[in-house]
Amino acid sequence: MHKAFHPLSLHVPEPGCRPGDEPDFSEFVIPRAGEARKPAHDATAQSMRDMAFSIVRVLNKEGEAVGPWAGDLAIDQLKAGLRHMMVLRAFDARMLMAQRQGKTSFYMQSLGEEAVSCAFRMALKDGDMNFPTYRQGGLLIAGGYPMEMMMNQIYSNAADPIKGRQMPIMYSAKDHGFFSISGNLGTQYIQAVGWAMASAIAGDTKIATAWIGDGSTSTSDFHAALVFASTYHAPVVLNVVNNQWAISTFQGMARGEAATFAARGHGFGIPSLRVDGNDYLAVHAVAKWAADRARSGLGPTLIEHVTYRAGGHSTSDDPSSYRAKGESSAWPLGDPIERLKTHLITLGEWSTERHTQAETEVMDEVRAAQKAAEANGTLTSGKSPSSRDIFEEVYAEMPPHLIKQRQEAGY
Amino acid sequence: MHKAFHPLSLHVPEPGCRPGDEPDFSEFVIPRAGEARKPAHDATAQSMRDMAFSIVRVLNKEGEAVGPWAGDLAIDQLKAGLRHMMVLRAFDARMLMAQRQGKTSFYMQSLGEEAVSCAFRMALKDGDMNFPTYRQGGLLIAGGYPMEMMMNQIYSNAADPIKGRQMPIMYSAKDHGFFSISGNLGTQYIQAVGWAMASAIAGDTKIATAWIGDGSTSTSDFHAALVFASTYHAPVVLNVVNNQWAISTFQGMARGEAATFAARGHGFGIPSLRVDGNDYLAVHAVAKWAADRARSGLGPTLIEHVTYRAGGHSTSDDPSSYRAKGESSAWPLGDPIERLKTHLITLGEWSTERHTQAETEVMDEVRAAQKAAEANGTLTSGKSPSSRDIFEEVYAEMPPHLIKQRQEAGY
Amino acid sequence: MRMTMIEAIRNAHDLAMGADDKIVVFGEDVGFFGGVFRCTAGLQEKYGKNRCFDAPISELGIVGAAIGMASYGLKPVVEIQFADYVYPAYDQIVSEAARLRHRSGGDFTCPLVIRMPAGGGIFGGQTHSQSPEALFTHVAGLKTVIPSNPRDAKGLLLAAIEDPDPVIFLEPKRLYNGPFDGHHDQPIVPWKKHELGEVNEEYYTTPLGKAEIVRVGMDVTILTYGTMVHVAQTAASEAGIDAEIIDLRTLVPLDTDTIEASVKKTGRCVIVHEATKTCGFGAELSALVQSSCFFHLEAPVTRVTGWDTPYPHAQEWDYFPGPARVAQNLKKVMEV
Amino acid sequence: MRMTMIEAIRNAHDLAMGADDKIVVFGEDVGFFGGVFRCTAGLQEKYGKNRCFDAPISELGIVGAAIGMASYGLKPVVEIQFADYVYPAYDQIVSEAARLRHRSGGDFTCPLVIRMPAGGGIFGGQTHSQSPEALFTHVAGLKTVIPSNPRDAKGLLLAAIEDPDPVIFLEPKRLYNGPFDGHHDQPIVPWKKHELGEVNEEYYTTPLGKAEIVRVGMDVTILTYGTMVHVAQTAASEAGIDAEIIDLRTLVPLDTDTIEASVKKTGRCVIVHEATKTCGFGAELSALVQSSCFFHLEAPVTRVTGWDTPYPHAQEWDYFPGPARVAQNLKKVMEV
Ligand SMILES: Cc1ncc(C[n+]2csc(CCOP(=O)(O)OP(=O)(O)O)c2C)c(N)n1
Ligand SMILES: Cc1ncc(C[n+]2csc(CCOP(=O)(O)OP(=O)(O)O)c2C)c(N)n1
Ligand SMILES: [Mg+2]
Ligand SMILES: [Mg+2]
Repeated sequence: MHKAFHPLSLHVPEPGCRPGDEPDFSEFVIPRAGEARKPAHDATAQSMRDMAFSIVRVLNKEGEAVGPWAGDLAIDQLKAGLRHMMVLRAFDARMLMAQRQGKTSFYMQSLGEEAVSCAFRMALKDGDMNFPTYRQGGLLIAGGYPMEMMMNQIYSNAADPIKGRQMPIMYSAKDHGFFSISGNLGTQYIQAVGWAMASAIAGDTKIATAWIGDGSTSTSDFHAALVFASTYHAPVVLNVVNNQWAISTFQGMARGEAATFAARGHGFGIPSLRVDGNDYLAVHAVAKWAADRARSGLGPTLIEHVTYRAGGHSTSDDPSSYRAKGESSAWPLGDPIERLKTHLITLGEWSTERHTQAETEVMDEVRAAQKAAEANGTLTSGKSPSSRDIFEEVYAEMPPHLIKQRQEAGY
Repeated sequence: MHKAFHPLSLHVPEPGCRPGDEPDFSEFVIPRAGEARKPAHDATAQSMRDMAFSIVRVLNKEGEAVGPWAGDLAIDQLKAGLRHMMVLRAFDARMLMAQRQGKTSFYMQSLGEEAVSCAFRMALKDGDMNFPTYRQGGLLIAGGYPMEMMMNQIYSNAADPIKGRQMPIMYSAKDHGFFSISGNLGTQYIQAVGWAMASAIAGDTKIATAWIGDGSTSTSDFHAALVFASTYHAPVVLNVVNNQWAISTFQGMARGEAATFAARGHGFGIPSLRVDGNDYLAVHAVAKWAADRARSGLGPTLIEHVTYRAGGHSTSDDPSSYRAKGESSAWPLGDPIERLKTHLITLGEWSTERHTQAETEVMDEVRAAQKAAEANGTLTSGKSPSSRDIFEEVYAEMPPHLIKQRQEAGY
Repeated sequence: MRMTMIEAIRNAHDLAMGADDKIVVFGEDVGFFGGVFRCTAGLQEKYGKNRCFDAPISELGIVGAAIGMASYGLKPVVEIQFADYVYPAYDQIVSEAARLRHRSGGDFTCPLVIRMPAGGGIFGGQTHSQSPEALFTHVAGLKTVIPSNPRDAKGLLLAAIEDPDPVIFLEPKRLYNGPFDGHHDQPIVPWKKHELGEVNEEYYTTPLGKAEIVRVGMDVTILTYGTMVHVAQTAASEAGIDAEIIDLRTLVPLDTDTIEASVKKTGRCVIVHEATKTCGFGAELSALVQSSCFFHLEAPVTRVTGWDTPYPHAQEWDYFPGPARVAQNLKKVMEV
Repeated sequence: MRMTMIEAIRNAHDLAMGADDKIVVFGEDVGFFGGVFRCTAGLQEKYGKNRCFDAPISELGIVGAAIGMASYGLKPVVEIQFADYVYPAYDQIVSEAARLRHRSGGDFTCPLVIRMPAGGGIFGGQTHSQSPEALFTHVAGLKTVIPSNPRDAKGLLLAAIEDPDPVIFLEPKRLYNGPFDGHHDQPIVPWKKHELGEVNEEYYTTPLGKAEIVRVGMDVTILTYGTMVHVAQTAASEAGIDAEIIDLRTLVPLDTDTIEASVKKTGRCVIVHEATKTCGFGAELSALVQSSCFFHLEAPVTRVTGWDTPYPHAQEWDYFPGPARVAQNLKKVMEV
């Protein structure tokens, strides 16, 4: 009665190209800038379903801002945005070098993804809380957090606000709306939802943002966050930064080569959309739209930022062993800084010369911060946090057994 | 620039009715029987998206089997199906009473959901493996597993195949394709996917089925299962039994009152559909369709079985304290046994008299099994498993420290 | 007023919520239904759905969301339906709640209480009987509390709620209704008829980190907590041994002073707990006692515990370290 | 042939997979990339994507799927990228893998190896440095193994793979390239220049449950495992103390005979591990030793461990129990 079945076999997703192959993004469908519609704030997930399969893009090839998502930002804001991204890139470059020079143990850069965190930050208000991963340093830079403080943390020096306790880039800056970064992937996602629920319980007007990488959407915390956000209509923006790669595995490993990360929201009735993560204007517009939704009591939004991790995963890996050479330059959404720069030039508000000059200024600024930070020490020389600090703040008050251990340790 | 925002507030889902309210299912949209189309086996998730929002139904009000999902089963199979459900219901009734009589510690029945497990089992082949929850005893009954063995387990008696180690209804029957039930909700879901992956790795033709309740879709294991099933195209059927209630919380608590449980599959590109869980023919047809997909190497399918938990959650709770009186009888999809009975009568293959007679036969059969089982003891009297058994099978070979502890225990 | 342990816990919630609107209570079935053990009954009605509500079946989600709420400035008190189901939340507890204050240099904190019914004695088999305290006491940054009677349950819970750090609050479910002493074939005395069921209706706290000597004795010190406090008392009486019994109440931070003073006095020490033996909290107690009281010990420190096996259903009373097993070990220790 | 510990582990995988096609290897980045520590490099190329493959970032998924595979009849050997990330899988390990054989009456079994790099010494801060062994040794149904050199790593891993039950296999990542002795300011000797880097290329197993005496001595017994085996050796030499050092290799089941014989001989016992002290595996060792060797002990059993705090980044060497701290405790114990 039953037909005969063939032996089964396991499907294991593999990226289109690996070292030695020619990079090929021809199957990556990129809608034209300006094409995506802008739904009303109270649109249902169902009514804007298509937007999880499209990409909101504002800047076209010519550098013009087009379509319904354009037009939010004044020239000064655009210039500030360009500056933030340039600072972040310069900061990354210097810190990468500092790590190579042995001044700290480790570093992770945001290269190629600068627009995502820098533009998003400008759509938030003071008091909102971000629950970031290690690749959203732009939230701090664009939010005006002192670079020197970031470096103090990276150097684990005597002025490190977290007292040398965590690895580099695991910042914490409550006053700047930046939650303490965890080394455990995903955990912050549901915490962000909890924070947002608390804001709602307290009758506050603040919102939370959650951040996660494409690879990390596989974690359990991602699911819990979607469940809780949808059940309690939490005022939270759920961001997935799809930079195409986890460490050595491509985004198809987490995505199952089907649907999109944004589409994960649909099963929960969460309005979801994708945005060109290398388009400062698009990210900002989408972020503002989602933040307004949350603030208006309309609940969560899921945003997939489509971008590309142009650098290595961290200073601990060499991407050339698992990625095709030239894949980064073949990436079809371009470079976020170049694109915003071109836009400003197109608008007649910027020039190559001013850009070069800005680069110098930015680098000087970063260098000055670095100098100031290094006066507080680096991981390997100069002033450092106290060894007593190991025992402090494990609890609010040190319990007897820790007092004893600290004495035993001789501090 | 920003408009003023009102204080936020927390949304907490609540069921439409609670004790004292009039049961009301008027907002529950029920498509007509026969209406749902039957996609090709290799249909994509995208192409059959609507089916996660509709309900596959075969039996209409008149008891006729209609539409493209009808027609699979011969009269004998229908009669066998009716018998299985009647046995399961009688079994439940007897065991519930046995628990009340103090013959065991606990019981959980499948009342109202008999079609789901009974019909599904008939779409599987020997060698396939089910990863059930505690409400799929029908997989065993319909699979021909001896009732007496189930009762031995429920009684934790001397013939209990799992040696008194687990609470009642935590069966394990490998030879009957029934994975050891866990008390921890959800864990079996990803294990089923792993088993299916193993079958694919081994080049086997067997498939796995995973079972989970509506409430338990919130667990982390549910997400992991969807991720792994979609990534590796595992030959597994992922079942969600939406019986409207977790313990005291309604399905909207896990679902966020939006989309459907079936729609959770879409974010993973998994073909997903809903079926009338009280319609034996519909469940069987959908199960067969999904099982064939898996066996043909087309990967996972997600099935939401829409049904109703007509009894209490377990013997430990009294549903009248959290559910409206009469909700069960107001449930619009009816009773699975009544519906199949009516169908057979409509076909001229059954009658009220034969049904009553069958009820007597079934009850005799169950009683006989119970008598046989009780000869092996109950939890509180007669023969019982050995106390030595506590120490056995913790490991394949008893390590020295357990030998020592067993000696200390005096066994 | 006489209360069961359930009523005492409910009363503690009520007083805390009344005093501080930052306190929110949630978990599976804790809202409308009031919890499967009824520990939160009435709270939703009194304080509203914003302050006491049901949660989806995700222990990870419950604890993860609570951490976020705590970092916002609320004080969540969450219920895990059974301690056996806490493991899905284990990562959030050990990697996040326990280390947030330390890792952020005090920038963020995590005042949070995680309540859960624990322990055996109710024919719950392997998934409704576990005593996982040692899995928390090993983790720096957590406090772990286990009351043994209604009076302490209330005071300790209120102290836990006031505490600025995450507290694991294990409730011996076998004690919810009365002081079970391990004689499962005898009816229990309900708390209403027991002096420790006498609970002051006012707000009070019982400090964390302070043990209580529940029976003064000269011959041997019994270190125990939770249900075993009652089992140990019965065992000592039945064995006719002049045991000093210490109810630890808080495992971290531990009241080492009280322990040391007692063992130095008696020269003998027996540790009793329900959890599996290997690496149980008894191991830590034994290590501490032999180190701090080495020259006073007249016999090896002895542990009476659950066996190193899963908790069985039918053989519950062969697994559970009841009064006979405790008494036998007390006698053995006295013979050295 | 001289091998690093990484090469020895890779070699063990290779031999096992060659001998038995039921063995499948997977985890995050273990396929194409060969693992972030390269322990599985080359396996995918040699055995195909069906036998060695990458997994999504879900430790729960990895272990949960592996349990399903094991119950089917395969033998999964999975990698958790860092032991610090095992907690999302904790429920699947303790509630499922550990109890499946027992709870199903032997109907289903769970032959499964869960490998993970553990321990500190690489400036990994609190999320790349943990030693969570005690969280597994407390759980009945699991075996826990920690090698201290390439020769044992290979033999123990092959024994773990042959074992019919779930085995937690902790790899001290600081030993991957050489026998780190805690002198972080000195270059390490690579395994290629160390005799324990000498690894037989053939298939061999090192039995689980057997400790090794790595240094014979008369004055004090040091019980240790993993990285601390090397630290302890250096500490003993530097302190000039005639210590007998036991590399436990397997924590559960434990080689109590070897431990007992040694402590009865020396009369003193120092336990050394990296993990936090409270309820660490040292607590169990201390409890066992004082109970079995009570009348032979001349000094309290002493534990030298990581502090009861999160593992810090900058202050790594103040946290890590290095040779100076071990030596100081050895001297103290000798003075009693
Ligand atoms: C729970 C957990 N598992 C594994 C790791 C190791 N790990 C660190 S980063 C990373 C890849 C993350 O990829 P993705 O989420 O895409 O973020 P991206 O680095 O691309 O920003 C992995 C596997 C971890 N930190 N935590
Ligand atoms: C991890 C875990 N959390 C909580 C529980 C307690 N519990 C047992 S059944 C249940 C409700 C399950 O509801 P659902 O998934 O809808 O299944 P149903 O009982 O309706 O078949 C709960 C909360 C558990 N067994 N495991
Ligand atoms: Mg990524
Ligand atoms: Mg249900």
